[in-house]
Parts: sequence; C-alpha cells; structure tokens
Amino acid sequence: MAANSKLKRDDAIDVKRMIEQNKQSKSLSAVTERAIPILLFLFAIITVLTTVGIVLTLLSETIEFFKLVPIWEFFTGTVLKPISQNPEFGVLPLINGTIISSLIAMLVAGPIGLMAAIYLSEYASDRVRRVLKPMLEILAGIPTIVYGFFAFTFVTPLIRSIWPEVGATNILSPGIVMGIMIIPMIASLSEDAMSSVPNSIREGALGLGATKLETTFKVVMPAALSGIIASFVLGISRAIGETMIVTIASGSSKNFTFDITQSMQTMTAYIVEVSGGEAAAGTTVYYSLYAVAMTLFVFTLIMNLLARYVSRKFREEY
Amino acid sequence: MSLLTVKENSSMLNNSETVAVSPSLANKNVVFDTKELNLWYGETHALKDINLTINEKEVTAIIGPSGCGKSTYLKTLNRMVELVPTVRTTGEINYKGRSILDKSFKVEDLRTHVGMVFQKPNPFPKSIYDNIAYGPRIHGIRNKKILDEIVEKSLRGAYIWDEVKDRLKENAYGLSGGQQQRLCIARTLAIEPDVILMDEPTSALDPKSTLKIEDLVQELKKDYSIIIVTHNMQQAARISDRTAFFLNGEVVEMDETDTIFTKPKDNRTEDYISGRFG
Amino acid sequence: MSLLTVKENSSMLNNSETVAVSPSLANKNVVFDTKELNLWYGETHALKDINLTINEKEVTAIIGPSGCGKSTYLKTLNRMVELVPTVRTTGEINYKGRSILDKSFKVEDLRTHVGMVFQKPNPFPKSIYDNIAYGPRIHGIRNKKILDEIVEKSLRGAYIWDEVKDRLKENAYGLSGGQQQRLCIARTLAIEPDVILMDEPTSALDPKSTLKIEDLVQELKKDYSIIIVTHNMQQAARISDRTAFFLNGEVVEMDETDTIFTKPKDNRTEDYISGRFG
Amino acid sequence: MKYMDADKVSKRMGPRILKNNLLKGLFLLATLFGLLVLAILIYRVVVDSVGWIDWDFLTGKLSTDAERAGIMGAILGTVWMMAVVAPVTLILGIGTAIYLELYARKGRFQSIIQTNIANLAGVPSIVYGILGLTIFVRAMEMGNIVLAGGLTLSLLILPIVIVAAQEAIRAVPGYLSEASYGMGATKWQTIKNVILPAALPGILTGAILALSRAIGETAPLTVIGIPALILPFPGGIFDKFTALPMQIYYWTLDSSLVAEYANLAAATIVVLLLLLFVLNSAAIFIRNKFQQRF
Amino acid sequence: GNNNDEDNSDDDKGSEETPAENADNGTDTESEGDEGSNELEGSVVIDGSGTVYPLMSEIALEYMTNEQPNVSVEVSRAGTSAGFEKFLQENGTDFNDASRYIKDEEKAKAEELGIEVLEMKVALDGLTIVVNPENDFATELTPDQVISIFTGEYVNWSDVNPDWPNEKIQTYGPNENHGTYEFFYETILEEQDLASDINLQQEYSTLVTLVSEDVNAIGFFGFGYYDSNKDNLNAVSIDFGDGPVAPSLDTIAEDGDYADYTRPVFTYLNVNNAKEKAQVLDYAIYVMENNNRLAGKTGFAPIPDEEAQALVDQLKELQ
Ligand SMILES: Nc1ncnc2c1ncn2[C@@H]1O[C@H](COP(=O)(O)OP(=O)(O)OP(=O)(O)O)[C@@H](O)[C@H]1O
Ligand SMILES: Nc1ncnc2c1ncn2[C@@H]1O[C@H](COP(=O)(O)OP(=O)(O)OP(=O)(O)O)[C@@H](O)[C@H]1O
Ligand SMILES: [Mg+2]
Ligand SMILES: [Mg+2]
Ligand SMILES: O=P([O-])([O-])[O-]
Repeated sequence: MAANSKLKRDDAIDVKRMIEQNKQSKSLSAVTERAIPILLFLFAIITVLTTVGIVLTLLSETIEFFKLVPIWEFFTGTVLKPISQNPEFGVLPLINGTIISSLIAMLVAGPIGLMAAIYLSEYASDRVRRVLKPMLEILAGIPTIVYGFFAFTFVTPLIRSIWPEVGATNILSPGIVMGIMIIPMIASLSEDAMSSVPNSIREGALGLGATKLETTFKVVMPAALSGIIASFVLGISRAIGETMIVTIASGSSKNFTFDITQSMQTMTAYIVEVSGGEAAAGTTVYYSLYAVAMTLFVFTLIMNLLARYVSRKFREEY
Repeated sequence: MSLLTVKENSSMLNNSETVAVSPSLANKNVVFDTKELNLWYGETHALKDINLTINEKEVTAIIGPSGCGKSTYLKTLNRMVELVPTVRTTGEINYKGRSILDKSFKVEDLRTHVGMVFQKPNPFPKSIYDNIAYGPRIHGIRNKKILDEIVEKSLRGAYIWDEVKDRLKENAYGLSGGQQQRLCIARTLAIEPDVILMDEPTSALDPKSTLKIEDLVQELKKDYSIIIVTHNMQQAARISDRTAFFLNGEVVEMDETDTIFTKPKDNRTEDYISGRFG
Repeated sequence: MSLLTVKENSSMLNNSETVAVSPSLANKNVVFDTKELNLWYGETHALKDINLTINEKEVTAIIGPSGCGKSTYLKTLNRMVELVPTVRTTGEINYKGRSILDKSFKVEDLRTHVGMVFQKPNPFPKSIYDNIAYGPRIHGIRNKKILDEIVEKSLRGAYIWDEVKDRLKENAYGLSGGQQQRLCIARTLAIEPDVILMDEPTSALDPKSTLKIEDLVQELKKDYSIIIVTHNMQQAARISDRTAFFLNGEVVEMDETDTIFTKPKDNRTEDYISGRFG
Repeated sequence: MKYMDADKVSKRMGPRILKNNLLKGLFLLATLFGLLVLAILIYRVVVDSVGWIDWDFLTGKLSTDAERAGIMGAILGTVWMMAVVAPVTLILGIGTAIYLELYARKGRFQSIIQTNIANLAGVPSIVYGILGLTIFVRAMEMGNIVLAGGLTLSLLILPIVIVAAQEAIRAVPGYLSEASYGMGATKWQTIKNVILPAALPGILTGAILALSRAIGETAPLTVIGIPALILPFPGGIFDKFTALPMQIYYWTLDSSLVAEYANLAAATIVVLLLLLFVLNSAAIFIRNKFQQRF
Repeated sequence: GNNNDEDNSDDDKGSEETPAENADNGTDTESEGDEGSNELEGSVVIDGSGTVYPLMSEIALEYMTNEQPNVSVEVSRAGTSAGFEKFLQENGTDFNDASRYIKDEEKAKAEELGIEVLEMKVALDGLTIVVNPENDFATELTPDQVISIFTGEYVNWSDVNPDWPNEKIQTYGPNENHGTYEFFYETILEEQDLASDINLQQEYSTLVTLVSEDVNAIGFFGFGYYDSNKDNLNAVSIDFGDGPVAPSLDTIAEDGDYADYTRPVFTYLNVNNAKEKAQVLDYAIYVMENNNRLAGKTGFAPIPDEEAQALVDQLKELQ
C-alpha cells in the first residue's frame, strides 16, 4: 500500500501540470460554453414562432374573410354553401358537426376508456397490465386514415345492418371510431392518474372492509378526479381536431341537423375539402378555409387551456 | 471516546436460554390464535413458524428490528398482506375460533371485524365527516341521523371531537399529523371492529401527538383488542400488556411486557432491548 | 423496565460553557479558512456565522444531527451549493489564501482542486475505465497511454485495482456498492485534487465495505486533505484527526477528535454524542 | 351503543362482493373491447392484402393496372420525408428540451414557452397543414416537395419530442451531474458527456413514437396538396412525392373505379402497420434494453 | 411492378409517331435536347376534373412509362371549378381538366393574368343517372322527372309514379367543386336549385359507395364511374321522347341517342407554359394522339379523329 502511494505522488505532478496546461487552451471551450445556451435558446424560440406563425397565418386571412363575409353572419349562419351562385358562409353546420362527432366519440371513449383504466389500475395484476396496456396503446398509434376506411367500410355497414335508417355516410360511425381511437388515450391517462393515488389511501378503505369496487369509486376516483377530467378534455380536443376519419366516413354534406344518422361535415373535414391542394388565393372560399381553421384553433386552444386549468385546479391533495 | 461504549456495557440482566413462546394467560379470551404460520414474498421467507396468541381487550405490542416481519404479521391478521401478489402463506390463523386464511372467510367481513390504523396517517382526501362516515356507508348505513351520531361517537372515541366538531365539512388534509392519525383511528372505530391493528401509529408524529395517541390506546383497550407494532421500546413498555419480540421472521419471545423488559428469557431479546442491534 | 433508562443516565462528563471554535493547530498548514460564512436557501438560513479552519493532510470530520447544515457546508467548499438556484452566501472562504466565493475564481478550477465523493456511490453509467478517464478527458487529456496510466494509478490509489483490472470495459453498475464507492474515490483521485470532500461516503454501505473505505481514508490522508461528513460517531472517532460539531447551522465546537469525544466543552456536544438527540 | 348490526352487515356482504365481481368482469370486457376492435381491423386488412404483397409490389412503380402497381414511390417518399423529419425534430426537440430543463431560468418566459409547447401539442394536425401550406409551400415557394412536407410534420411532432426529452432529462438523477461538476466539468461538458447519454434512451423512445405518428399522418399532407398520381421516384428532399398514407387514401377512394385498388390499399396499410410495428418495437426495445437503472 | 418495360404491344399506333415528334421537338426548342435526343425532363402539373381524371391519369402513366421516363406528370383532381382556380394564377398548373366549358369569368381572369388558354376537347362523356341495384322500378325516367326529383319537387318515389314505393328519395351528387355539378345544374336542371337535402360529395368513389348502399338513392355523375361499377349500380335509361335510351359508349355521341345528356370533356392548356416548357407541349401533343385510343377503356366515347388531328396540328405549330 505504501508503495502505491509513493508511485502516485511522483506521477501526480505530471497530470496536474497537464491539466494546468490545458487550461490555457480552454478559451475555445469558453466560447462554446457561451454560444450553446444562445443556440439552444434560438431552438426554443422556434416553438414560439410556430404559434406566432399559426396565429398570423390564420389571422390575416381570416380578417380578409371577414371583410367579405360579416363576422356575425359567419358565426350565426346555419347554411354553408361555399361554391354556389349565391354562396352562404354560416359556420354553424360545421361547429355542429364537430361537436356532435366529438360528443359521440366521448360517449364511446369516456365510459370504455375509464372502465379500462379502472381495470388496469385497480384489478389487473402487474403482469396483465404490462401486457394489456401497450396492446391497447397500439390502437392510438394506428394512422387515422386506416380508421377512416374502417369506419366507412366496416362500422357503417355494421350499424346499417342493425339500424337501416342510418345513411351510408353519417356522423355516427366516424364518431364511434374516433371514440375507439381515443380509448387508449383516456385509459392510459386515467390509469396514470389513478395509479398515482397513494396505496395508503386504498389500504385505508380496504382496511375498513370495503370491496375493491367501493374503494375505487368512492376513494380512488374522487382522488384522481383532476387527472381523469384532464384526460377527458384532452380526448375531446383530440376528437375535435381529428380529420381523416370524418372526412372519409361522414362525407361533406353541410347539413345543419342533430340527426346522427345523417352526413355532417366537421371543421376539419371542411378544411380538407376546400384546400384540396393549392387552393387559389383571393377567393372567398379560400379565405373561408382560414376562418374555419381559426375557429378550430381557438376551439382546441380553449380545450387545452381548460385541461390544464382542470388538472391544476381540481387536484385533490393527498 | 468513553461515551460511545457506555451503551454496550449497560445490560444488567442475566442471559437465559431461548424460549419460543410463552403460553397465553389462562383467564383471558383469545381473539387470534396463530399456528405454524409461514409466509413468503416470492422467495423471501418473511414469517417463519409463527405461533402466537392474542388476547381480548388487551394491548399486545410487537417489537423487533426493521425488516423482521412485524408489519407482515400484522397485515396477515386482516389479510391485507394478500394485496401483494407474490405472497404465499401456510399454517393457520384462527379469529375467535374461525380460520381466516380459509378462502371462504370473506376478507371484507374479516376487515370489518379487524380494523387497521397505519403508520402514516392516511385519511381519504374528503371531508372529516365523510372520512368517518365512509365505513358505515359502505356497510349500508344511509340514514343521515344515524351517520351523524356515528361520526360524533367515533370522533369522541378517538378524543378528537372537540378539535374538529366545528369543521366537519373541511378536508381532512387540513388537520395536523396527530389529528389525522386520531381521525384514522376514529374512522376505524366507526365500523365498530373487535380488534384494532396499529402499525407504528405514532412513528410519523411529534412527541405531543404521540402521547395523545398512547393515552387513547389505553382508553380503547377497555372495548377493543389492540395489537400495536412499534419501534419505540419505551412506548411498548408504557402501553402494552403483553409484548412479542420478532427477529428475522421468527417470534423469539412473547410474554407479559414487564417480563420481557426486565427479565427476558432469550438473550437476543435482551440484546435488542439494550440497543445492541436494530 | 430498567434497561431503557440506562442510556440517559450514562453521561460521565461535566457540562462546560459553550465555546465557539477552537483555534487551529499551529504546526499545520491551513487549506480552507472559513470566516463568518452565512448561507441561505431562499428564506432558510442554513449556515450561520461559520468560522472554521481545515488543515492540510488531516482528516477533518463534521458531525451533527440531520439538517444541521453539514452537507451544505461541504458543498460550499467546492461551490457545488451554487447548483441550487436560490442560494445566497455572505462571508469568506479562503482556499490556500485565495477567496473562493469570489466570482473570479472559476468553479471548474476550484473543483479540480477540491474533489468530492458523495453519500450514495454515483458512478456514471459508463465503463469502469471511462468513469476514471472522465475527469482527465474533460480537462483535455486525450492521449490513450497517459489515460491508461492515470486509470491504473487511480484505481490502485483507491485499492480497487485488483478487483476490477480484468473488467475495465464493463459497466460500473455491475460493481457492488462498496466497490462503486471506491470507484468514485478513484475517479476523484484521477484529477489529483488537493482536498477530498466526502459526504457520508459509507452510509449506503455494509459494514465490511465501510471498513475498507475507512482504511482507505487513513491511507489517503498521507497525500490529501480530507473532510468527511458522517452520521456515525464511531466512524468520526476512528478516522478523523479533528472534528467539528454542527447544530442548527452553527458550529458548536471544533477540536481534536479525542477532545470532542471525551471532554467536549459544550454540553450540546455532549448531549449529541451521548445520543440524547439526533 | 352499537350502530353496526353485525347480521345486517354480513347479509349485505354477499351482494356487495357479487357486485364487485360483476363489475370487475365488465371492466375487463371494456379493456378487451379495444383489443377486439384492433383484432378485427388487422384481420380485415390482412385478409384483403393476402396475395398482393410481393417483391414486385414493394419495389414497383405506380400503375393504373392493379396487377402491376407497386409502392416503391410511396415508400421512398415516406423515407425521404422521414429523412427530413427525424434530424430536424431531434435537433430542435432535444435542443429545446435542454434549454428549458438546464439553462432557462425558472420564470415568466420559461413558463410561457412551456405553456406554449403544451398548447402546440393539442393543435389539430390539419392546422399544421395550413401552416405548412402557407409558409413552406407558398411563402418560401418550395412547392409541395418532400422538404415542405417534412418540415410541416416536424413542427407537428416537435412538441411531443420536446416533452418526452424534457421528461427524460429530468429523470437523469442529479447525483450524476453533480459527480461531473464535482470534477471540474463545465456545464456543457456535463450535459454532453453525462446528462445526454443517460437521457438518450428516454429521448429516443419518445422520438420514435413521435416519428411513427408522423409516418401515419395524412391530413396535413392532403392540405399541402400531394398529387393523386405521380410516377417518378423521389430522389431527394427537393423532389415532389407521395407518401404511404396518401397512397392508401387515393387507392381507397379509387377502389370504386377499379375494385382491386381496395386490395392495394389494404396491402399498403399492412406495409405501413408493419413499419409502425417495427418502430414501436424498437422503442420498446430501447426502453427495456438501454434504460439505465440508476 | 415490372410495368415500365416492353409493354408497348397494344399501343403501336401511339408509339410509332411520337418518337419522331420528340426528335423534332428536341431540335426546335431551346430545351437541353442538344444531342438531338428525345429525352425530356421536368414536370407537368395537371389538376381539375375528377371525371376526366381516369382518362388523364391513364394517358399520363403511359406517357411516363413509354415515352418520357424523366418527365414527371402529376395529376390531381380537385374538380373542374377548383382546378380552374389553381390554373388561373401565377405559376398555376399546366393543364386543367374540365367536364364543362370554361366560363366567361374564367376567360376574363385568364386574360387579366395574360394567360393564353387552349381548349382541348379530349372525349365525350354521358352524364349518367344511377340508382341502387335493388331499385327495380326506376329503370327509366324522362328529363322532366329527373328535374322534379333533383329539385326536391318529388319527395317520395310514389310521387314519380304511384306504383312505386312510398319511400323518401335520397339524392346524391358531386359537390360544387365539380364541373359535373355545374353541367347538371345548368344544362339538366335548367338552373333550378337542387333539393336542399341533396348529399353532395367531393369524391366520386364516395358517391358510388353511397348509392350502392342506399336503396332509395339516386345520383348522377360521369359515365366512367358507372361503367367501372356496373355490379353495384344501375343506370337509368332516359326517355328523350323517342323511347328510353341507356347510356353506353355507343349512344354517347354528339349526335347519338344520348346526345341531350352528352357533354364534351376537356383539358385546358396554359399555352404560355407550353411555349416555355418543352415537356408540357410534348405531353399536350401526346394527349391528343392517344385520347381516342384510351377513351373507351376509361368510360368515354371518342371525339371525331379529325378534331383530334386538328388539335395536334395546332399544337405542333407552337413548337
Ligand atoms: N411487498 C413485499 N415484497 C417483497 N418483500 C417484502 C414486501 N414487504 C416486505 N417484504 C420483506 O419482508 C420482510 C419483512 O418485512 P416487514 O415489512 O414485515 O418488516 P417490519 O418488521 O415491518 O420492518 P419495519 O420495522 O422496517 O417496518 C423484509 O425482509 C421485507 O424486505
Ligand atoms: N436545496 C435546498 N433547498 C432548500 N433548503 C435546503 C436545501 N438543501 C438543504 N436545505 C435545508 O438546509 C438545511 C441544512 O441541510 P443539509 O443538507 O446541509 O443538512 P445535513 O446536515 O447534511 O443533514 P443530513 O444529515 O440529513 O444530510 C436543512 O434545513 C435543509 O432542509
Ligand atoms: Mg413495518
Ligand atoms: Mg447531508
Ligand atoms: O370532377 P368534375 O369532372 O365534376 O369537375
């Protein structure tokens, strides 16, 4: 041991001096040290620029649109006939279609997703959860175009065989399929929220002789409520923004109706229809694209802010 | 450096031979009778050949170094240990003569008779009132007036009524740690169990709250059988009638508390009590 | 119940008046000289008017109850504490006569001279070789042969060479806790610091590994000045030359280790050493 | 004194436990429902595609003749597009995450950026399509080339990558960076040599999942205006192109013109799903294999 | 996938002439064909009618496969009207397929932009009224009945004919992006408004599916889309006064029995672009030399050969 430390001290001067010497050449690294944060800051700014870009893009053309079509008419009009001798630009049919399809989606995804979350978080063994959860999440990764045709060629005929009044394009089928797509999102996020409720609270209830069901509904879910609600709001916002499924399976009728057996158009589907590529600038139809997109953007923005607000505000302390 | 060695020389007792389990006192009713209980977490053999009887309307303390299986044993008594999926048990535990490890004994039923208070206070994130009313409600009591009465009686029973009677609708998380722990005790009292299991109920509390809980335990034993796990030997000495000493998953010794603390039969018990390990 | 009270009556020392800091030994070179150091984490006043000198080629132990500021003081010595954004300091710390709290003293420089070993072994998730070579590399040493030499020398210095010489390319996480800790010491040795700060370096280790590290510290003090924070008073007594006792962010007493453990001047020191709090 | 009637309590016990078990079954069914749909969906495309996927299909050019049609053009389009998306999003995403986690002072500005990223993650993809159309295709006069499509999709998945990278960086234990600082390393040295390597598995996992989202995106590409028929293979990022999901879209639409196009669409879906499956497996593999247990 | 080589067997006529064309082309224009080769490159961008799309994409594929592998012909199908909007702008598309004549407004806009437009009639299409295959009663209609059905005047089938079921008629058609819509509105309906509950779609394939699945459906589109889906659709014969006429490649002609519902379909060429880009002009010539050969395959009737030849000559003048 003594020999060891002898050897060490002799070499020591060596390394020390090398370190000292290298310090001289460190001016370069000093520059790096300063430049890197600036560069990374610029990267971070890109996200802000994206938002600014979206808002400016949408806003300027939207303003042009409102020069041609009064804002009041746009938001209260129940008739949308963009390409016609007497075009009318009421956005209500689109908002209506969007809300109805999102509602249907949530009626499917909400209960099923929540029940799946309960199963995974409260009943399933670790092993089962580790298998089922990723499998369920595959659903969320399937391209929406695939879902679109699934809705159109499988779900719609299936519904029509049970309920013949349903049209070959209708809002019901894409709504259901969107719901299926959203199930894993709600299941996964709600499961996270419920799993993060401390076990001690669960044990408290079980220790009083409560069944798992009673524990789940009366203790765990209330405690996880903020997370559950947030997952629902995010689900809705996903449904509102979903495009291909409704485009394909609901068609492009601009009906203003509450009859879910009929074809309706959502805001997103309208954008796809009208854009169809380099839609020619300068026409009212072209500007309407932006006005609808702006409405959609504001819609989802509100949803996202709502989700954040909810998950902060209603967080129960435990 | 002399101060440091004082402890190790301070044992004043004779070492006696290892004696497994002392017989239960004859004049008491037995609530729990454990026979040859073994328990494994996967490969870990956490409880080994446990033989133990717990008497009615007494305070039984369980002491032992960390990891010796105290909590595990306690949680076996209300089958809470089953929440760990890898658990395997053999042997027998009789609760008032009925075998509880039998799958036909509904856990929900068992837990209604055998309440539990945990180490860290774990109130539900609900109002004080709803915390107490939770148990009665799941057992089918819906009548508002009866619930009110149960809530008051339970809170009184846990000596916390005066402190919270004006804020029953407030969230339980607004209470101090000691109050929360008494609330949890009250919550257990509300379902009127026979036995109350307490797993280090004061280890998260300050000395003042600890004393309050200790007083409470003394009071409760008039009506309930209490089994309490504790790290704190003074506490075991102060509040328990009988004490079991666990080591490495075995019961080294069980006897009247006075006996355990003054003339333990096993020298491992003595070592532990005199602070030589743990 | 007599056993339980032994400890509290066992103090054999006289209580003397509070004496702040003992003077440093005259015949030693001072590496760190701390004057009126105050430190706040936001509103928390974590270090209060610290005056302390640390000698060269000695082991200085810092003891005190949890939260008294031991780690904070240690991390001030290599300005690691600055990683907490809310930290504010006043006062002076001189390292070999240069003020280190001065912003002109490059932290990277300081830390090259003042190495640190942490409580939990924290090797990088890289090979053993790369762990040791990390320091020299960031300081610009790229020559493979020189690196090889440094790695061997450092591992030998931390008495772990024989155990790992055949697996230098393996991930450091494959080592046992004690080996990892010695690896971390070797990693520090590789940049050849003057001072090594150790924050409870053995608290995560088993007794056998602990002894190895203690031996190593004794060996290292021939070449390095070592400051070690420890919870374990026996350890402080065994390995340190001088000991400082911290309490609530203040230095209650600093003196030769023997003096601190046998005739402390302050009765709070005595209380602490005799186990009355902490 | 006694409020709890022991008899009543044990009488209610049976129904309570039964209810628990019934609902447990229901919850399991709900979980399996999603998987059932998944199975149907996959079964249908696989059945439709049987006999259509062969080497010629994978390497061939587009044709109006279903028997001779191939999807090499779409595959290459997707590959080239990912060649834009992957580096751009990784560099921007990781850079932004490093900035936010390790450099930015916690304050108003940082929280604005953070909120903004969360919001961007919720902006519908079609809106990104409009952004891409306006900025890249029109204002920058790129036209509907691979680069324009790639950049549009990059912006779309950037928030996902940033958030995943932030989480991965945050999960790197502080003691590792402390060890590095403790040896006199500078901040960037510490980031480059310790934090990033430790966070990389997490970052890659998130990035791969984000990329597989991009591969399946259709709506933004339709807005950018990918033609329904384009024959030459794209040879670089400045070429016009079509991508797998677009090819699926048009073939399915045209299946009313030529019934076999439905099989081609199904075959293309199978190819796309296989691609996604490989990517996701890679993500899981990375997560399991390389994630350090610190 | 082995589609790009020796499969010229069935189009000898087309490929005999074109190489010669292209040789001229290479020498006469400023394009980089300096070795006198017929190798062209660059892109040709086509948008517009969905009706014409099948024909145009067929021509484009053959052109790219057999003639000019380095030219990229991109065909989209936003619809005639939407297509004109992309055609009539700076850096607009090279061709716009149309299932109707260019409108005066569109002409005016072209003039304003200084775009010289050449109308190229490529084929004849018969607007076809289709019903669900299960519909066994509405096999023939008069033009007036068609008007009454699509304007919503007749609500139920029994309104058309008391013997027919008392079920609500559901009308379908392409949306306003399409020339077919305008032709139908202007020529067939004589500018009367369509029924308010008509189901309008962007994609013809969607329309085909819709009509094939809805027993009470009646819809309209070009003959080609019916022709490809005869199994799933029934075409309604129209009684123009001389008895019912079914649309077919024989009856669809400017002076045929189905003439009243027959319309020419076009592609409009941006002549400025054709002058600037050799490949655009070359492609335009190729279209007019091959349209009649490929028309039948895609559900169109050919135009008189003289008309096609006249256009080829006219185009060659541009070189
Ligand atoms: N869920 C579990 N899975 C696996 N092993 C476990 C589990 N819970 C406890 N153990 C192991 O069982 C043994 C007994 O644990 P137990 O919690 O009963 O000890 P304890 O006496 O309560 O200790 P403490 O005083 O620290 O609470 C320990 O070795 C522990 O590591
Ligand atoms: N990052 C921080 N932010 C705020 N307060 C802190 C921080 N780190 C430590 N403190 C506070 O400063 C005081 C001193 O902490 P320090 O970690 O130095 O104690 P210690 O003596 O090392 O304790 P231990 O023995 O538990 O490690 C404590 O009150 C602690 O709560
Ligand atoms: Mg325990
Ligand atoms: Mg510390
Ligand atoms: O698609 P159209 O031919 O109807 O314009």
